[in-house]
Amino acid sequence: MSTTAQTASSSLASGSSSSSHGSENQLAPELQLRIHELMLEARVLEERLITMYRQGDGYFWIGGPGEEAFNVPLGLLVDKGTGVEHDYLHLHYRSSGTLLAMGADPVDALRQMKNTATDPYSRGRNFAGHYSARKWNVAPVSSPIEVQYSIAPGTAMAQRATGSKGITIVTGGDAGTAEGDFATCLVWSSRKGSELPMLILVTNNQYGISTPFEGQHGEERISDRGKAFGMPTATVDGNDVETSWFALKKAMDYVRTERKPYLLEAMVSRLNGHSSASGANSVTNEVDCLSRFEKKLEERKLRTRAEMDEMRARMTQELLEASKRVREEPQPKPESIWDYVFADKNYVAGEK
Amino acid sequence: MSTTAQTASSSLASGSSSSSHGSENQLAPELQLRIHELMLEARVLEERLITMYRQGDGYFWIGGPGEEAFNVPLGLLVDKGTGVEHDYLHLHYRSSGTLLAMGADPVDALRQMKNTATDPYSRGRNFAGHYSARKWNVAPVSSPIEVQYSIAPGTAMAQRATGSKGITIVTGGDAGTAEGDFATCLVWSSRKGSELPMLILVTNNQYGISTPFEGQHGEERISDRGKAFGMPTATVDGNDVETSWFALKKAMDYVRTERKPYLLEAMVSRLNGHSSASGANSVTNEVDCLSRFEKKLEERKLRTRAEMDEMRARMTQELLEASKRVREEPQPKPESIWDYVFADKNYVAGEK
Amino acid sequence: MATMIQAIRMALHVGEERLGVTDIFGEDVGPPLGGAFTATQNLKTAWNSPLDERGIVGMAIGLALAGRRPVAEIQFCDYAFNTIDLLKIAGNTYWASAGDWNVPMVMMTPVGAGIRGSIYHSHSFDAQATRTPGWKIVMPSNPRDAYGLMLSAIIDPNPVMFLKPKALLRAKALPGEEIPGEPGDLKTLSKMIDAPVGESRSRWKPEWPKLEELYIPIGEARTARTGRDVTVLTYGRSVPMSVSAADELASEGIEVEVIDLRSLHPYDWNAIKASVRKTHRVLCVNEDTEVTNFGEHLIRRLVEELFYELHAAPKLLAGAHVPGIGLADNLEHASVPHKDGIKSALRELARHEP
Amino acid sequence: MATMIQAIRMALHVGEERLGVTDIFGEDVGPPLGGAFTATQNLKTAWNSPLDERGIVGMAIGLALAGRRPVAEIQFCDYAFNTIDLLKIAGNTYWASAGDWNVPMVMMTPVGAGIRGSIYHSHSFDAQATRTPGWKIVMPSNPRDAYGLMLSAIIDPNPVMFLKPKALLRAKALPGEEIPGEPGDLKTLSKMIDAPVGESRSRWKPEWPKLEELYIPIGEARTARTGRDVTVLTYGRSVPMSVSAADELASEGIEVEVIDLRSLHPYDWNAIKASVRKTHRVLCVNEDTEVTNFGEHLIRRLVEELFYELHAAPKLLAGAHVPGIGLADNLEHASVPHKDGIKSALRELARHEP
Ligand SMILES: Cc1ncc(C[n+]2csc(CCOP(=O)(O)OP(=O)(O)O)c2C)c(N)n1
Ligand SMILES: Cc1ncc(C[n+]2csc(CCOP(=O)(O)OP(=O)(O)O)c2C)c(N)n1
Ligand SMILES: [Mg+2]
Ligand SMILES: [Mg+2]
Repeated sequence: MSTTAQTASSSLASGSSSSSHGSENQLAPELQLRIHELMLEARVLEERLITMYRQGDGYFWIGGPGEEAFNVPLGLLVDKGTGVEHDYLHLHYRSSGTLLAMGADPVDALRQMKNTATDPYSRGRNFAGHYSARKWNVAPVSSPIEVQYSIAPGTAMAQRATGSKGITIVTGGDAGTAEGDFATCLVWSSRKGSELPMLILVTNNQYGISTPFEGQHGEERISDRGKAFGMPTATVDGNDVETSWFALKKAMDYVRTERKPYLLEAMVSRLNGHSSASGANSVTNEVDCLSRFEKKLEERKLRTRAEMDEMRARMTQELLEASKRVREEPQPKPESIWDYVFADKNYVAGEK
Repeated sequence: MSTTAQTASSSLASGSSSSSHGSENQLAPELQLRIHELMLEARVLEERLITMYRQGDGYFWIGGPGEEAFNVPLGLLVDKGTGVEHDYLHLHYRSSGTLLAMGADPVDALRQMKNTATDPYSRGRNFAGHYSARKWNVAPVSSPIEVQYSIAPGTAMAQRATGSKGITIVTGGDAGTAEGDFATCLVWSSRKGSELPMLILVTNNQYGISTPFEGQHGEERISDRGKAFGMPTATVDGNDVETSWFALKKAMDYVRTERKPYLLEAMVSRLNGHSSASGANSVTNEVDCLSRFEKKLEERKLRTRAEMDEMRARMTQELLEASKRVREEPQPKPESIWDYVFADKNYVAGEK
Repeated sequence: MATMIQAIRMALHVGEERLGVTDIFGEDVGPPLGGAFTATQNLKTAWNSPLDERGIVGMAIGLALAGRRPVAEIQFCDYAFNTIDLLKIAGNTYWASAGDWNVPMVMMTPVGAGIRGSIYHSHSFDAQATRTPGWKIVMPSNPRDAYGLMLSAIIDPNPVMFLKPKALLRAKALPGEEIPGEPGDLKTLSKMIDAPVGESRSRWKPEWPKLEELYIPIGEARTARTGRDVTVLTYGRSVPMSVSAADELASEGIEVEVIDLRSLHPYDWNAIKASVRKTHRVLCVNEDTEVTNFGEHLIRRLVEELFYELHAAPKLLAGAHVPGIGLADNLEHASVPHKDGIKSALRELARHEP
Repeated sequence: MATMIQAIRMALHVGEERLGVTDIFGEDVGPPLGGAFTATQNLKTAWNSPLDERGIVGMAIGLALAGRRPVAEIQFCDYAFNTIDLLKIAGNTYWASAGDWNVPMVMMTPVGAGIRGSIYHSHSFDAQATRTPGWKIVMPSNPRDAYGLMLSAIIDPNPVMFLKPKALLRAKALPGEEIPGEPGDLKTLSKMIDAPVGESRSRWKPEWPKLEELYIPIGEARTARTGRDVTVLTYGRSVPMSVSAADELASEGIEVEVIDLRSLHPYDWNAIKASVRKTHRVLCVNEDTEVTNFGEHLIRRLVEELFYELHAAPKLLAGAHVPGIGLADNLEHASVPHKDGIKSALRELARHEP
C-alpha cells in the first residue's frame, strides 16, 4: 500500500474535520471507549468467521478487518430506523463494523457463515457479510460489485420527495469505482435542481482482489471524480478513528442539511487479504487501525493493555461458544429454495 | 438552447486555439472554401434525406444538420486509412459531415435511407446515418447510445501496443454521457502508465431527444469530467468553423504526440430537431453554423452569395436526381437476412 | 374505445391518483414529450431521467425499497440489455434476503417489430424476461387488457415487467374491449386526454374520464377465439394476427382456438392444458428469436405432460435466429411471423393425420 | 494428463506463441494472480484490467476491430449480465455492417454450480449465450476438448464464447483425453507450468511442454458414451455426471448414449439426430434455469422434426427456476441436476412403453 497517498490524505482530513467541529479533534472519552469496544467486537467476529471457514464451518469468507476505524463510526452516526424518515444504507461485504455499531447480533453473522436456516439475513442462501436489515434500512448486500451505487439514488430520491431528514449512504471499494455504476451515482445524485441527499463513500484499500490501485487509475484521488459534479469531496485516513468520525460527521451534516451529495473517500487497510479465496491470512505491511487506536487509548489512559486483552479474550471466548451452538442449528431444507420467490405467494412457473 | 453556455465556451475556445497555432485564428482561403463546400454538401444531403423521408422514400431520418462546422473539420483532420497505423473513428448518427469530408459518396447515404441492397453500409439493414467504412477505419455506427465509448479504447489499445502514430477518435452526444460507458472511456483511457491515444469528443446540442441539458447534469461543462483523470479538456464553440478546426487540431496533435487522452466538448446546434420521430422540422432559435460561416466567407470576399446559392442549387439538383436513381435500385432479398451471420460461413442454428 | 397507448396512460393516471404511484420516469417520459409513444403524457408524477438505463432501473429498485411505487420506462426494450444484472437483482432481492425486502416496481418497455424500426427498435424481450426469476411478466394484446394488467402490475408487491407491443399501441379497441368509465367514442376521448400538437400544448390540461378500476389478474390467460381443431399459444402483437388467421381459416372448415397468455410469468398452465387437451394440436407464435425461446418452454412442458394427447408435433413460429431485424420491408417480413405463415402452419397442423 | 485449467492455460500459451493472440485480459488475469482459477498464469500477454466488465467486453471488441486477437475474461459469468448489449454488438457487427467488419474475439468465463458459490458464483450462461446470434458458443467437458476448442476459438474469425465449467476445472483428464505433446503425468506437468505458492513465485518461470496444435472443430459433438436405449444431450459439467449415471445403469441393462455437444452454437444437429433416431428417447441435461432454456430449444426441434420417431416424451433436467442458487449444500443440491436425478430420469425414459 502506498504510504504517500495515506499521508496526503491524512493532512486533508485534519483540515476538514477541524473546521466544523471546533479545534479539538478528540472525541469524548465514553465515545472513544464505545468505539473501541465495537471495533474489537468487529475484529473478533471476523477472526471467528475466518476460523470457521478454516475449520469447515463455512465455505467462503469475506469481510472487513482493517475498516473498523471507519465503519464503526459510520454505524454510530447513522440515523437508524425503518422507512424514509431514517437513513438508508447500501453497503458492501466489508461492513460488519457498521452493522455491529448499529446493534446487530454477531451471532447472526456466524449463522450466515454456517449457512443455517436461522441466518436472518438470507436463510443460508448468501455468503458471509451479506447483511440485510429492513428494520434499520440496510438494503441487502449483493455480491456484484458497485450495483448498490445505481440503486442508492432511489432511496435518496424517496427521501427528497417526502421532505424527510433522512439521508442515503452508499459504500463500496476502490477498484469497483471503475464500473459505470459509480458514475451513474455521481450523475443521478447531482442533477441541478434535483440534487439527492446522498453520502457517497469509497473505502479505498488500494486493491481489487490481486490488482493494485496503481496502474488502474488515472485519478490521483477517487474523490476528485466528484468535483466536476459540483459536490464537496474529501479523502481521509480511514485508519484513524477520530479523523473518520469527524469526516463522516461533517459530510453527513452537510448532506442532511443541504440535501445534496457529498463524496468521501477513506483510505483503509485490508488486513486479511481479499477473502478466503486468497487465503484470508493476515498481512503485516498495512496499518492496523485497531492497534493504532488501542495505543491512543493507552496513551490517553482510557483503557489499559490488560483491560483490552481481557476484553478480547472474553469476546473471543463468547464467539467460540456461539459458533459451537450455531453448528447445531438446522440447515435449510431443500424445498426451501421455493420460498420467497414472490412476495404475494410462492408461485413459480406454474408449479404448486 | 442556453446562449450563456455558448458564450462561455466561445471565450474558452479562442483562448485555446490561439496558444498553439499562432495569433491568427484564420484558415488558409482554399481550406475555408473546401470546408464550406463540404458543409454545404453535408447540409444538402441531410435536406435530401429529410425530403426522402417525407416522401416515403425511407422510414426514418436522423442526422447532423447543425454539426457541420465541427464534423467537417474533424473529417479533414483525420489520418485516413485502413488498419492500426491510421486513425480509428467511433462515430454516432450525426456524422455525415465527417464522412463526406473523408470522401464518402453522398449517394451511398441516400441508398441507406432507401434501404436498398446497394447500401454499402448495411445492405438495407440499418437506419440512415449508420455508416461503416472499414477502408477508412470507421467502425460501424450502432444505435445504442454511448456504447462506442466502451469499444473505442480497444482500437486505441491496439495503436498503443503496436507503437503506431494513429489515434482513436470517439464521438457522441451530451445526454449520452450519463451512461456508464462514458465513464468507462475516461477510466480506461487514462490508466497511469497505460494511457491511450484517444481523442474523446462530445457534441453538446443541449438536448437528448426532448430532454434539455438543464436539469439532467450536475456538471457545468461535460468536459470537466476529464479533469479528475488528469487529461486536458476543453469546451469550444462547435458552431464556429475555425474555432472547431483549431481546437481539434490542438487536441489531435496532443493525442498523437503525447499518446494520451484529451476530452473535447463542442457546443453545437440541432437544426432539425432530434430526428424524423420529432418531425425533422427546422428550428429557428439555434445558431446555424453554415450561414454563419457563409457570412464570414462573404465578408472575407472568398465567395459571393450568388456563388453559394448556385452551389447549393446545383448540389440540391444533383442529389434530387440521385435519389430518383436510387429509388430504382433493388431492395434486399428476403433470404439475405441469413447473409453475414458468420464471417466464415453462413451457418445458423443448424440451417443450411 | 381507447387505443392501447391511451389505455396505458389512463391506467397510469388511475395509478397515480388512487393506487399510490409516485414516480413515472424514464427518458423523455416527462414533459414536454410524455414518452416516445405518449404513454406518459400529462401525468402528474412523470419526470425525465438522465439517458442512463442502468440508472433508471437502479432508481426504480431504490424507490421501491423505500416504499414508493415507481413505474420506470426503458424507452425501447432494445436498450434494456445493459441492465440485465439489475433486473436480476430486482428479481432476486426478495429471495436473497429471505423475505426481508420486496421490490414493488413496474418496468414498462415497448417491444417487437412492426414499425420499421430496424436493428434497434425491433427487439423482443419475452425470452429474456421469462428467464429472469422473481419477476412477473405481462404483455397485453388490446387496450382493455393493457389497462387492467397495468393496474394489477401497479398494486403487485413484486417487480412486474409490462411489455408494450409496439405495433399495437395505436390500434383501436374492438367491441368488448372497453375500459370501464371511458367515453364511447375515440374522438371524444382523444379530445379529453391527448395533448394538442404545437403552441397550445403547454397551456392545455387533460380532462380525465371517470375511470373505474379493473384488475386483470396476473397469471390468467384469455381465450381470444374458441375453436376445436388447433390451439395457438401467443401474446402481444401476434394475438390479433393469429385471430385474423383463424377467422380466415374458418372458411376452410378449420376452427382455431387462440389463447392470449397475457401473463408470461406466471403463465396460465391450466388454461393452456385445457385447450390443448381439447384440440390436441398446438402452435406457439411469438416474435422473439427462435433459439432458446419462451415458446420452446411451453412446447417442452406440453410434450413432457401431454405427449400422448398430441395428435401432431407442436410447432413454433418465431423470429429468425439472426443478429437483427433489417430495415427494408423484405427483411423485417422475413424475420418475424406474419399472418400467412401462421395460416399455413395452422393448416398443416389441422390437416395432419396422426 | 492435464487438468482442464492447465489445458486452457496451455492453449492460451500456444495461442500467444503461434496463433497471434495479443491480449489476454480481465480482472486479476495478469500477474500476480493469473486468474481466479489460474487459467492465465504466466502468459506473456496477460494483463489486469480495471474492474469493469463493460470496459472489458468493449476493449475486446475494439481490439478485434483493430485486427488484434484478444481473449477477454469475465471473472465469473455471474458478472457478465451488465454486458449483454455489448455481447449483442459483438455478435451483430458483422451482420449489421453487411460483412464490412468482423470481430475475432474470444470471451471466456467460468460457469455453473458445484463449488458452493452461492448466488453469484453459480450462474449458468448457456441459455443467455445461445440467445445471442452471431456468436459461436463452446463448452468443454474435459481437458483435451478444452485445449482443442480454445485453439479453434482463437483462430475463428467470429466472436467465440468459451464457457468454462467451474466444477470441472481441476478434474483430471481420463485416458484418451491427452493433449498432444504434454508430459504423461500430472506431477511433471504441474512442476513445469504451475507457479509455486509464496515468495519464490515472482522469480519462477514456467517450462512449457512442446505442445502440438489440436483443433476440435466448432460445431462438432462428441459421443461420450455409446448406447442404444436413451440419448442424453448435454455439455460441460453434466457430461461426466451423465456418463457416470449411464455406467451405473448398464448393470440394470439400460444402455445410454451420451452426446457431449461441446459446441452449443452452432450445434451438431446431425449427430443429435442420428443418436435420437437410434435410441428414440432423449434426455437433455444442463444446469441453467429451466424456463426458456437451451435444452428446450433442442427438444422443440427434435419434436418438430422427429415426432414420430420418439418413443417417449423427451425430457429436460435443468436448474430450478428460482432467483438464485443458495449456499447451503441442501439448497445447491436441490437447484441443479445430479447423478441420482439423471439416473431416475433415464430409467423412466428407458422403461417407458410407448
Ligand atoms: C461486477 C463484479 N465483478 C467482479 C466481481 C468479483 N470480485 C469480487 S470482489 C472484487 C474486487 C473488489 O475490489 P474493490 O472494489 O476495491 O473492493 P474491495 O474488495 O477491495 O473492498 C472482484 C473483482 C464481483 N463481485 N462483481
Ligand atoms: C442506450 C440507448 N438508450 C436510448 C436510446 C434512444 N435515443 C436515441 S437518441 C437519444 C438521445 C441522445 O441524446 P444525445 O446523447 O445528447 O445525442 P444527440 O441525439 O442529442 O446528438 C435517445 C434517448 C438509444 N438510442 N440508446
Ligand atoms: Mg479495494
Ligand atoms: Mg444531445
